[in-house]
Amino acid sequence: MADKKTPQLDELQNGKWPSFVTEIKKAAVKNEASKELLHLLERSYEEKRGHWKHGGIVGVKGYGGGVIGRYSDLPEEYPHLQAFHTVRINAPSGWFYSTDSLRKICDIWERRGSGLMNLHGATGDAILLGTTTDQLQPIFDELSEEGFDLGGSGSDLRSPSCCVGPARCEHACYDTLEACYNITNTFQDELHRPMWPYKSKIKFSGCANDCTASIARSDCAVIGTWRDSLIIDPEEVKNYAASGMNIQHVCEGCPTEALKYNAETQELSVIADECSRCMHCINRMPKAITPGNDRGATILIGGKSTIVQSAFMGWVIVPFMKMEAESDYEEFKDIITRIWEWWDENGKTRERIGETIYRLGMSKFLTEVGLPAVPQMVYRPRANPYVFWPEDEIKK
Amino acid sequence: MADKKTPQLDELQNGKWPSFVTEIKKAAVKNEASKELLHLLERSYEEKRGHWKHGGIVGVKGYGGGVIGRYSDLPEEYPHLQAFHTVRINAPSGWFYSTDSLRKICDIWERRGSGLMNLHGATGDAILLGTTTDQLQPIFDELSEEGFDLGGSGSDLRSPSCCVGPARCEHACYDTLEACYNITNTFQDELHRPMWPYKSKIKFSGCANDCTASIARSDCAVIGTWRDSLIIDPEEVKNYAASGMNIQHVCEGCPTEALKYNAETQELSVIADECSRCMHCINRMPKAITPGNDRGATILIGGKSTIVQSAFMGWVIVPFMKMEAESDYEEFKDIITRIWEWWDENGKTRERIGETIYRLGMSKFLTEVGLPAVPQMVYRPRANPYVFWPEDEIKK
Amino acid sequence: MAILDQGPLNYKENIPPIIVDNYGKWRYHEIPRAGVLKHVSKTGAELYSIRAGSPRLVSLDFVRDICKLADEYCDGYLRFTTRHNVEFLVSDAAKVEPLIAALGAIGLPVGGTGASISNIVHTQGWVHCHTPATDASGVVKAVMDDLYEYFVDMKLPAQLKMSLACCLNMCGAAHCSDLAIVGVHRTPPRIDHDKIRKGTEIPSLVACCPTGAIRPNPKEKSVTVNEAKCMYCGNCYTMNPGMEIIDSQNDGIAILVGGKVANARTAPMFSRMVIPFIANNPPRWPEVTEAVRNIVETWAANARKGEKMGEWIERIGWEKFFEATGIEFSDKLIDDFIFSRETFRTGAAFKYTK
Amino acid sequence: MAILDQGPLNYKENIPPIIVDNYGKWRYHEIPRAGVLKHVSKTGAELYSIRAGSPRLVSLDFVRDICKLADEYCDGYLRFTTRHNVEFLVSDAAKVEPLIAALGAIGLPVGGTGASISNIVHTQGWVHCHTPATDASGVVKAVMDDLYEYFVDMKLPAQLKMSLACCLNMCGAAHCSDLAIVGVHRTPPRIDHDKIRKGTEIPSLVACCPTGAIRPNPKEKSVTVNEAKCMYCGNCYTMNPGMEIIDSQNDGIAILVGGKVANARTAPMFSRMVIPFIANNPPRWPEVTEAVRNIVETWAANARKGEKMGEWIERIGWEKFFEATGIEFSDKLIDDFIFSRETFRTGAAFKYTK
Ligand code: SRM
Ligand code: SRM
Ligand code: SRM
Ligand code: SRM
Ligand code: SF4
Ligand code: SF4
Ligand code: SF4
Ligand code: SF4
Ligand code: SF4
Ligand code: SF4
Ligand code: SF4
Ligand code: SF4
Repeated sequence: MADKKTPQLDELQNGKWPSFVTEIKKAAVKNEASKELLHLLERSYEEKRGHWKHGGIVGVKGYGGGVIGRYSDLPEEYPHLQAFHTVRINAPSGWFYSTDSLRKICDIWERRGSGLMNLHGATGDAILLGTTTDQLQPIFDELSEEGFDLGGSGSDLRSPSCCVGPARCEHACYDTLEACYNITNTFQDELHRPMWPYKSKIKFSGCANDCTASIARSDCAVIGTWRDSLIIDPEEVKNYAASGMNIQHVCEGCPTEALKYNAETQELSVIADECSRCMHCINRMPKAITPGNDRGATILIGGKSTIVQSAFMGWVIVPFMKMEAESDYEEFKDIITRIWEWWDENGKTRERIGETIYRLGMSKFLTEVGLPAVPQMVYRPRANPYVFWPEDEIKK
Repeated sequence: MADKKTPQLDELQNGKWPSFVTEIKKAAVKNEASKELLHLLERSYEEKRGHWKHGGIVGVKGYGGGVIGRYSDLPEEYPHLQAFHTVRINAPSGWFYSTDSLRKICDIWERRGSGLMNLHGATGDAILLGTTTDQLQPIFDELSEEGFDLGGSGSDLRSPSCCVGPARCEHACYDTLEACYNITNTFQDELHRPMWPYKSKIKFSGCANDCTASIARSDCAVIGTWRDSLIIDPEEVKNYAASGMNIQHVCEGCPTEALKYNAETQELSVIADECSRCMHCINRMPKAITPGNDRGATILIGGKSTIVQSAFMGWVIVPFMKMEAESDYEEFKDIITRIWEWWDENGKTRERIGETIYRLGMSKFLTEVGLPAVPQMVYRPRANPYVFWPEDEIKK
Repeated sequence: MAILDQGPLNYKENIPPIIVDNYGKWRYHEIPRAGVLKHVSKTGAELYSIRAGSPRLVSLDFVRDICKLADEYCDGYLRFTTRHNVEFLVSDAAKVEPLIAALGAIGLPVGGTGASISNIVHTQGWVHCHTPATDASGVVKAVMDDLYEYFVDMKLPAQLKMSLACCLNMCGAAHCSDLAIVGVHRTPPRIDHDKIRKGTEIPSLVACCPTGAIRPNPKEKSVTVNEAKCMYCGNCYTMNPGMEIIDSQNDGIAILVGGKVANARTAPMFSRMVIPFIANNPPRWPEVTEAVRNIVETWAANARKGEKMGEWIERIGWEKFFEATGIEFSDKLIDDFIFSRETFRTGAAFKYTK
Repeated sequence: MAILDQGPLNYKENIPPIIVDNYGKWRYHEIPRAGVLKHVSKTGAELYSIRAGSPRLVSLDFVRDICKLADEYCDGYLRFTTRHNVEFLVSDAAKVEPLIAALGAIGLPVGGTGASISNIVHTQGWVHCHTPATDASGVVKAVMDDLYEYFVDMKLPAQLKMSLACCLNMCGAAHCSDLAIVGVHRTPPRIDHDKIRKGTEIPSLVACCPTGAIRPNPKEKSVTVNEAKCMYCGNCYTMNPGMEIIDSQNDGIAILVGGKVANARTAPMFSRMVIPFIANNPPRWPEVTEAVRNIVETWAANARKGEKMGEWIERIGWEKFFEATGIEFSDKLIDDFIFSRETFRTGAAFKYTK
């Protein structure tokens, strides 16, 4: 393609924030498709509309997902963009990479794709952005050779992801990286071979700060918590007080009034039974307050974005479960498998699990999946009296 | 009917709370139907079920409502209960009666009915409980002669009601009794001749304490409020302080943090702009705090109980309107008439106005009824991006 | 012939002189004792309102009795409250105690003001309605007998407003009460095809079901009910007597708590179900009175001064309400209707319970 | 042939030695300056994480550049955050400043920690997707240029998490963000009957519409759209390319605010729409950047320390948010979808606004 002017995109090379236009231009130097992308994008900026068509079904052997097919609607003018598919690589837990690993991806992508990528996609995959249909299998073969595997796409399990957790965070209540790795490995079939009503996502956050936004962005959120009391170090409380921290103010932020400070004695105490483990006080005073010793996770189900029935946030279905030993993982896998099976049986096409439960009712879901109903599952009980009574509780 | 035993009901004559059984027995002395009622009710207590059938269409000339038809399902055994209709008398504003007025009702009812009544029904009517079909017209004629009129029933305007308001309450922000009387009189046609998709109720409360429960129990709630600042009497604040009241505690209950107390100077102040006029502080310190001078009412729409789409509470559609002069009432009548017309056109059978608005959308309702959208109407804006765009805001 | 559309009696002709004189001029009130409100006017006038409990379902004798008292003590006027109590408006302080004594003599308790339990707003029940799942007046009598001490005294943390509705139509407006007693059916309607064939508009009957459980049955020229979808609301029975919903074996009572309507401090709230079913046990419904007393007393023992039932529960968390009262939680209490989603706990912060 | 189902790289082989040694042993952290986290381990080890902003859509050169820095300063390891920033894990305090300088040299800003604006989670836009109503990277670049000072500094009341999604599919998960920029279509799909006739399962296409706007059109062997019912969600277009939803004249951006996901202090909240539409105005979308800055700075000027956007708004009331920002309220912001009822103000307590 001949060099054309791209005045609008050029403007986006100004300013202090690193520019994606500069990135496309760097790729364009070495790659014809990237060069065409630059011009196609300039055209989109002029016309205020995208120029991509629906993806057809493209993929790699043995998998149903992992690739998003993409075709330009102006193939004559942008021949290198006629097909411009993306490949999703399942990223390592916590998005930790050795530079070796990253360079291996680069080398393959340099030879076989546009040279552009997203680090990372919103679900957490490393996205190789733009290649042709014939390159898909070789790319996968070579990636595979180097130990990489593809991520999810279509109506399958999407690549699970996790927060940095114990690798770098003092708040982690379980090993998010290991849980994510272990569980992802178990569900490789679900991840690579779409077979459900719709997509399903899992995200692992080490504590209620929820740094993966799991409650909003995953059908199944695994959020770290503890079962005993948070732990207060009286010496560090005094240090904070000495440093001028307004500890009373920290207590005022406690949503349950569980945290009490005695300014005279500089003693901080907690009513463990009242604490909801919201993380607020721990966030404010990490040297003095830490999660309890009996740690595990809360499981929430149903999170997703807007399409179709409105955005949903996940809701509690298991208030606490241990997340340490292999047997704990097994228990989790057992629960989530039952849930998927129930959804597979009851869900409509393009209906996320949260929507299916909403449509059919939580109590049906709980009964059929075999989870006990507990008050922690709801903010408050029903306001209507429309209870369904099972036949066996009725007099004949 | 022969005297039978009523051991279950007799038991309900024990205990300190006044007994309805005693009342039925008193009526039974003079009236055969009441006597049968006693026995039919005893039978219900034995069988744990009611013995009334659906009401047929009964009524008085010129009206479609005001009477609830009722028939026993055991007419052979309880011949005086074969027909046992109730007559609803529209009660005076605030349920004030001269004993003369009450006695007039009694005299008519003694001659023409069971002698039992409800003072009052849950909507607010004086209910004459149980008479035969042939008595309905004479009862109405005689009541009418004495200045009484019937209340609503069926798909019409139900008898509006109001709190005691300025008659006996220092909080009243408008004249609930006069508003109720005036507006009820204007809508006599709507009250007596069912013509809507379903029933519609109006209740008038003089302030946000909402002593008529209007937000829950009426399709249109008119709740007194003010537009300027509440008024604080500094002397009375000091008196309260002297009496040992914990004024700081009153301030802590203020939901908007608008109320501030300086314990040193014993000065209480309000940030008028922040006050939501919830009534809390006024309730606690009625001698020292009163509603502002520029008084009026908030109009809410949509309240109702459970059947069918769940219980609804009314929501704000007019944050503030004056409620003093005849012209203010006119404005209210104009608005509620437009609302009824809209509902009449758009509502399905047995759909309350709140359900119709929920089904069709608030913005359609507001536009078509001609009310400006203001943020006071919602707790918070929409969480979904599913906006409908009118054609004239779209480029062609 | 009756005069049509003359409207209700004019309130102006039904208020006593002291109210005529002080209309809109009230300055403040005090509650000198339970059941007595003292309102002081800007004119200096003092009004004592004596609130007496009423069974609401009353005889002519009752009405004439209270009229007699009103003539004697209140210039011939009285009023009723939004909760069906009777209020005697006394302009002379000296008459207060004698009136209370006279009320006692005819068996009427004085109370229901301030931090007390007032009369229970209620409905018809077996006395007059065709759809009740329980009686109204009988349950009210049993509960008020049991909680009498809280009517005649003001020893609760705040006012407690109870309602009773004998079926899901909820004429008692139980949906926003501190404590609501609601009659519930628990079995699908039994169809009487003969009755339905008589002039039923089948499409309307089908359309009236909120869960879509009713389907046309062309063979019978009637309808069928998908029993698994029915949640016994009784709407079809209201529409059509051929959909018999009453089932004496399985009808009974549910308890809801925590609703309110006043805007003071917190916004109005719906009542929420905490006990899905208690069997009818007339004449005194002991399981109901016990459940109600347990909830009331647990609240009374734990709430802060001025904290209504719902405010207390929202502060401690509903999970703790179940722990504190010992009431069993079950999936029946989890919403599965239209607005269910808003009740699900979409957060990882909650309290554990035993 | 590729090995199937081998799963992602093992994280254990991709974490630097300092993390191997201190895995699960971290004791606390401090933020010595914007963009630098200092984590201290029980072992006494100190780790400095340098967080650098990234355009996310990057070239191989970019990746190799950061790898070079990681080799030089971080033992050959790095990571990415949940918001697509790059984190360099430095075990030697002395290397912190030089690394920051080296990042500056390749144009990468350091920041995004604590009470700052971090990178905007975003999506494909015109670069790669078929349904966008706006671009993603371009809007993000324009907004981040404009708010750059808030990335490199920690001068806000609390963290501010922004997201951008280029259509209602909301891949940016904008629905729970402090501030969300969302591409919106505003006209019903234009039907290409030819495309639809090609192998479309008409019943599924009809069923996919959340508002029931799509009806079969047997004459055309296709469908029709009831335009009055369509709210332009684009779900039908995702299902079928024959339902063309893109409309360059009318597509644009909506702004939502006040969402959060952390449980700290307050429960997670949805973002809520405050501006229903701003026309696309590339390359810099000045009306969008201005609207965003206005909201951010109004919050910054008025919120208490530690108070997130949504917490501030909930405290002052949404009506006051509109007053404070000067943003116009309109009926478009009032919900009319399934859960609308829960957003209506069912109370008489509110604040007035000018
Ligand atoms: C690449 C990515 C955006 C990005 O730039 O990062 C993306 C891109 C697309 N998403 Fe997404 N989604 C991406 C993360 C998300 C997220 C965020 C998340 O996972 O945390 C969401 C919101 C969370 C959720 O799952 O609800 C998301 C919600 C959707 C939806 C709506 C789903 C819903 O139930 O509401 C669709 C529509 C669909 O699936 O048909 C969708 C569909 C799409 C499609 C496949 C468009 C389509 O219908 O064919 C997009 C392909 C773009 C392209 O050509 O490259 N994408 N999508 C993200 C995946 C990269 C990765 O694997 O890491
Ligand atoms: C008498 C009364 C109960 C009482 O003992 O006080 C009553 C009695 C009946 N109500 Fe009611 N309702 C009464 C106040 C209420 C209230 C309370 C209120 O008005 O504050 C409500 C709840 C508020 C509301 O309007 O939603 C109420 C909600 C219903 C409903 C459900 C309406 C809904 O949309 O949810 C029905 C069902 C219907 O109309 O078909 C209903 C239907 C009935 C019927 C007519 C039963 C029927 O379907 O035929 C009852 C006749 C009983 C009888 O035979 O005497 N009644 N009804 C109340 C009217 C007396 C009066 O005029 O003063
Ligand atoms: C007489 C009556 C109005 C009427 O026109 O009949 C009335 C009268 C008064 N109410 Fe009320 N309220 C009356 C029903 C209500 C209701 C509705 C109901 O009971 O169904 C409510 C709403 C309750 C709710 O939120 O569910 C109600 C919520 C209030 C409140 C708010 C209490 C709160 O803190 O939430 C106050 C303020 C207070 O008590 O300090 C109040 C205050 C008052 C005052 C003090 C007003 C005044 O200054 O005169 C009156 C005496 C209260 C007392 O009994 O202690 N009134 N009041 C009603 C008496 C019913 C009864 O017989 O018990
Ligand atoms: C690196 C990262 C996790 C990861 O695996 O990548 C992370 C890391 C930390 N988070 Fe986070 N959070 C990260 C995304 C999030 C998210 C999700 C998001 O941004 O989409 C949230 C939820 C935000 C929300 O509620 O909408 C999040 C909510 C928090 C909170 C809760 C803040 C609050 O008061 O509401 C804390 C506690 C705090 O900051 O005191 C926290 C605290 C922390 C700490 C201090 C934890 C620790 O002790 O190491 C880390 C440094 C925070 C900082 O940047 O100041 N992190 N954190 C993510 C950085 C993203 C970025 O590049 O900016
Ligand atoms: S979610 Fe908790 S454990 Fe995970 S990174 Fe955030 S603060 Fe740390
Ligand atoms: S974790 Fe949250 S709820 Fe628990 S004591 Fe700390 S601030 Fe309070
Ligand atoms: S609603 Fe207000 S004005 Fe009316 S009686 Fe109650 S407190 Fe008084
Ligand atoms: S009326 Fe309510 S909001 Fe206003 S100052 Fe008093 S307590 Fe606060
Ligand atoms: S609640 Fe039901 S049973 Fe009771 S009076 Fe109302 S309609 Fe009749
Ligand atoms: S009782 Fe209610 S849910 Fe059951 S069939 Fe009748 S209308 Fe439908
Ligand atoms: S938000 Fe919409 S347009 Fe943007 S990437 Fe996702 S599906 Fe495509
Ligand atoms: S855009 Fe959405 S609402 Fe409109 S027709 Fe398509 S699916 Fe239906």
